[in-house]
Amino acid sequence: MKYVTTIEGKEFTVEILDEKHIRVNELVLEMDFMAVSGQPVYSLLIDGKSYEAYVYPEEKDWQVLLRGRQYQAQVEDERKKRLKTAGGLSAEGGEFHLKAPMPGLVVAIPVNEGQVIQKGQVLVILESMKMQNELKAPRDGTVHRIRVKPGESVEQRQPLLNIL
Amino acid sequence: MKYVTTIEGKEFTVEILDEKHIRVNELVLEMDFMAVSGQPVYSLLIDGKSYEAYVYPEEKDWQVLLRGRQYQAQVEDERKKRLKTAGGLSAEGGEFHLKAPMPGLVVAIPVNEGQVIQKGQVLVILESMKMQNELKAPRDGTVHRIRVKPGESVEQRQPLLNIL
Amino acid sequence: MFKKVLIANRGEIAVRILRACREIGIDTVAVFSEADRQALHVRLADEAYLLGPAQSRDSYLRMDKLLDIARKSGADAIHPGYGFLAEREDFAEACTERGITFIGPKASSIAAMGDKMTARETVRKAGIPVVPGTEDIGNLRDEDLLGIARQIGFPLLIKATAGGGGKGMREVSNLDEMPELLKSARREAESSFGDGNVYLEKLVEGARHIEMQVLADEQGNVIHLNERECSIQRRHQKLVEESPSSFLDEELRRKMGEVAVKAAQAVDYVNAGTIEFLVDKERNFFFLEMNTRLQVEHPVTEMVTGVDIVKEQIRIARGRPLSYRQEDIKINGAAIECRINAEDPFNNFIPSTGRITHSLLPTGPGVRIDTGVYPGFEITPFYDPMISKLIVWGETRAQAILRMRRALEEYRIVGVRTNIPFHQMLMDSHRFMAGQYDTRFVEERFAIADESDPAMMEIAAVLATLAAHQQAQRSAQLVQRNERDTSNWKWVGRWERMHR
Amino acid sequence: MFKKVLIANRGEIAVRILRACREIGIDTVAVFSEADRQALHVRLADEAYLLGPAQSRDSYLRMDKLLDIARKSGADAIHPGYGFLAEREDFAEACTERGITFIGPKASSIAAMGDKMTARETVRKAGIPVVPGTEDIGNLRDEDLLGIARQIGFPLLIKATAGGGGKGMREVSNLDEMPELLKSARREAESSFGDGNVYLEKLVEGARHIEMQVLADEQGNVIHLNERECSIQRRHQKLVEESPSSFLDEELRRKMGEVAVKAAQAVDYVNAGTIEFLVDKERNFFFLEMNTRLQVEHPVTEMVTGVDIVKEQIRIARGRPLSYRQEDIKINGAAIECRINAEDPFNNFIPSTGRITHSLLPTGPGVRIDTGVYPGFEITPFYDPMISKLIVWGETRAQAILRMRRALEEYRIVGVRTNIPFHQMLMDSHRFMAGQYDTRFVEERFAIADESDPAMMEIAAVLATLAAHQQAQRSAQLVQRNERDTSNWKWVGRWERMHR
Repeated sequence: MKYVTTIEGKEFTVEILDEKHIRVNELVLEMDFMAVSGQPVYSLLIDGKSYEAYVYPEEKDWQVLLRGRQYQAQVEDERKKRLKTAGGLSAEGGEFHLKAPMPGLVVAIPVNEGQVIQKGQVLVILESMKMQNELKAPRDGTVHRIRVKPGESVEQRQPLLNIL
Repeated sequence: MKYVTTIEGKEFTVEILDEKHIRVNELVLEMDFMAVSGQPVYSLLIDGKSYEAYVYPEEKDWQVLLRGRQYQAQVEDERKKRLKTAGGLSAEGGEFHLKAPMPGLVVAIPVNEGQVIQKGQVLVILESMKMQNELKAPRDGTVHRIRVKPGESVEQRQPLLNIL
Repeated sequence: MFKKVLIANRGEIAVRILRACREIGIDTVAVFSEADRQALHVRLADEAYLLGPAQSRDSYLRMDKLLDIARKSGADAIHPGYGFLAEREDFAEACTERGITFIGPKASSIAAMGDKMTARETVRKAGIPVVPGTEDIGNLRDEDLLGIARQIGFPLLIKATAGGGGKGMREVSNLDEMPELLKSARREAESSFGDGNVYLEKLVEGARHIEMQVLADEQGNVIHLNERECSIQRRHQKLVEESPSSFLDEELRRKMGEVAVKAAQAVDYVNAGTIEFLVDKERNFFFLEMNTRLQVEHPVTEMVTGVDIVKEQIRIARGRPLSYRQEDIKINGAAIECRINAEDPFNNFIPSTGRITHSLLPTGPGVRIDTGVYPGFEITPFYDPMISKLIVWGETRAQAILRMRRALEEYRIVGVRTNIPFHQMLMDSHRFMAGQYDTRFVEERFAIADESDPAMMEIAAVLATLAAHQQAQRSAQLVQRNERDTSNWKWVGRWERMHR
Repeated sequence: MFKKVLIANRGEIAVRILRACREIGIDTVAVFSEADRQALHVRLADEAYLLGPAQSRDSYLRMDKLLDIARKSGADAIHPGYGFLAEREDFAEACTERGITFIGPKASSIAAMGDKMTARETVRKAGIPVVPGTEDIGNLRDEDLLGIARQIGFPLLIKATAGGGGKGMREVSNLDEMPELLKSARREAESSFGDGNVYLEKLVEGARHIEMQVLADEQGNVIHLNERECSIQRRHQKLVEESPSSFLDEELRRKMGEVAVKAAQAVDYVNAGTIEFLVDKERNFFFLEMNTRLQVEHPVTEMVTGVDIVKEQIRIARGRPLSYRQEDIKINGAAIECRINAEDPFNNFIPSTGRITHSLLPTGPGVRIDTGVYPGFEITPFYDPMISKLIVWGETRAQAILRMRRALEEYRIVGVRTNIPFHQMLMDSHRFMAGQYDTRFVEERFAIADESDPAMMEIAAVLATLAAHQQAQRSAQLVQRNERDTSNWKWVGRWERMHR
């Protein structure tokens, strides 16, 4: 199996040769990969080096927490990716759904529907764990639809608003 | 449900009234019982007192490790126990099967078939974890059948010999 | 002399207090909300009673229920921990009225220090320097505060009169933004303390937050256990604490210790307390406030002095004299504490909730962990997001930092996001290592690094690919199995074997 | 000065050494057998290489493979830990030949102390008292030993010449039983050390086993870190160690320390080592043997002296002088270590194997745990049954005992049986508390109590009943579900939800 894995815009071609060998960017490496104690904590020995990481899927990506850093990886079957690229499909853009990262109380929504917003701008203030948490825009855009009101209690992952 | 539970020869009548109440030896007690983190570790609150114990079935009994002591409990449905006692059946006696408590190497078998043995007498010496472990008779009896030979490697729970 | 202590708290501090009681041979009574039935303090206590629903106001803040449980269980003392009812003089008062020993200061000392404005006035009169700010006492209206603000000058801080722990605190850089910030500060103060009253304080720039631990007995002996450096903060919440502070020399330490003892004496203080100071670049120090209770960060002091502060609290509450004189207190080595919170350092430190499915604690030489959670426990949104306190000791500050790095690297928590990566980067930061930081360091001059090591990125890519590949293969197998239409029973058996 | 250390060991001690390296900033290379792929030392190391099959002789005892991995990985130093190859002079020699620093004494010192008979002769000549016993050197036949035994008198001990850790040791009470015991001692010595040679030593009755930790650098400085009391043993295996020993006064401590330093100097010793003594009722002390390596129980010394012995070992191996002079070494408080083994104290201490499905570590003030296992790890029959070392510190011995009780009570290990109940009963025993014990105490005067508290028995009965009831109800539900013939897919979903 051959995969193309993208982290921070950089592509890595990883081919699984057999249980103990992979090819990364044309280099064959000996490796040993296993989950530890039935958890998404993986021990990887690769050419003698020992790594341990917490690897788990989130939405369509894979999150890797390795030595104090968090990486967001897109793993794609190389064949499918080739087809997709050939067809001119874009994986970027589209609507962004702001969801509540935790249950809490909506304290304020300092934006309005239709408002043009910038990356980093505060969209919702949510009170949880006795703290006021500012939920910010991950990119520039326009506030499309606000689905909650100040004073409303929300559940974890409940949609709060959309950005176009 | 009414149970008769026996520990060290002493019988306790435990009736489960509902999810929060039991009757023990005619006394109704408020209680809260739950497994902790999906393990056979149970937290029991009973009339305010907090207990935690490791409770697990072994053979036909229940083992309870509570505050540094190990209890072996026989739990029986009161109705069935009554029937059994009425029918004159005995739960005691019978054959005892000595099984290997861990994988290892049989070093010596200082008894012979047909030999009369006493409680505490060494039946088998098993080497494991670099130590020689003496497996002793749990009660008086006669060695019935020896199933292994010195020098033989045995698996965990493999029958070693029987006592009648 | 009391024999059974009700611990009116939850989480790591309830466990900490329970341990001290057990090591002295005192029975413990835990209390819990519906969300905390499986919490560690319930599991470890001798007795445990339900308080009520998860929300603090329905459980851990219910004085009536706590006193009722104390009566029912025969507890003759109450330890309030920190937070919740720890600094409520009416609670201390109510305990005393019922003949229950309150393990803490007298109600009158709590009152004198609890109202932060009164406290400022009290210590100022005792000749202790305070940060310039509001000098009146009582409930001030927004109009008054706006007037006072002009006199103090900007930047300044709005602080909750009943405050503590950064709740209801706001920084104000100019008059225009002040009304809105007053509103939100009052709202947060109201929801945290049931008291929306606030006061103002000049913001001392480039200052360090350094506090002195004091112990006082009923015989009138007051000593201090030296300082804790608490300048590593985010949103006025302490994240890392150290003892000793690399910023103090012996002379300044002695002076601040003397002033701390004087401040405690000014309110006739008994039991453990902490005097918080701001220390400016020129090493001038100003009284900020006194916390009339055990602090979250007390373990760093315990590790360098060898004094068990909670045991000493109990001893004092039993009417015994202090076990130590001032000259017995020595600083041995250096200790650092990192507060491990369930929050996402890569996403604006948003709190993270969920079940901790797996965890591996760092252990070994010089490492202490205080925690109220364990694998299988759920971090709920009802209480503060602290998972544990990781405290290390080293012969020197440098060795303590190296040990903290080692411990953070070993620490695994699966199920919620944690600020461990933040602490790792902080311990790697040259300014932290050099001791060059003030209370604004984290927010203004420290960033979660953006550029990744390309070699590590490749390893991360390999890990993600292998995990994805394994998952894809497993689901393929699952489909195949299903197609064979295996009976349910066989299925269960197989599933059990797989997950054994 | 070396930069990468290969740790030729497994389990808790491999993790301990790895931590020291990491805190100094030295890269680590772990090695593992097929049974240890998921072991903690492999997870935490910078590099890890497979040695071979599970059996020690095919993995951790393979010098050739270890040296090969050192070459391949570029490790320029090897730490042997304890056990396995730690006291094999040929291994130290082979490292030196290949330009790899052996973190330990010179091969000649290992040889001089490794053969226990030679060691006795060496120190005797240096004027150090030894336990009466075999005085010849070389391989003695059973006939010779039987003759010597008559001269020494009974009871006596058969000990392995290459010995350590109680392996190949037998107690003999009369001549008749001696041939059989010689046979089994030789067999165990052969299988443990590859050397079946044994010697005899008079059994000093009512004696205590007290050892002195020494540190020696290449510059010729030798100091001692005071004593460890190790009399709590079972089958010549240490179970509990303390520092300081309540049996010594300052005078005897100083004398034994001086003798220990002299013994180390007699073999030109460098690095960390331990001189074991027997101390009889009249406080006469006799040299037993020297362990030319790190001891299992080194943490109790670390906790009372503040010295990190493993870091000091590395420092010495790097050619640096000791960081301490004798007068820097002070005893601060008291420390106790309990060895937590996978064995069943209610069934003749038979080793227990299996997967640790759950564990809760005691943490908090004054508690240290050194371990190589974690939940999910399997205890196999291939290696020793130690799960962890639980070490506590207290301001006094009494406080340390109380803290140890608290820690033992908190400790949960599910999946294998452990000797925690044994330690609990020991900590409750009046003789242990009073410090009145010798090396025979556990076997002769201590028993796992037989009588149960009737109230606890009732609680146990309730717990067993409730667990049995719950299980009965669950299987009833399972049958009902099956009868409804739910499809496999729904089944899996439900099963997953149930087990989340």
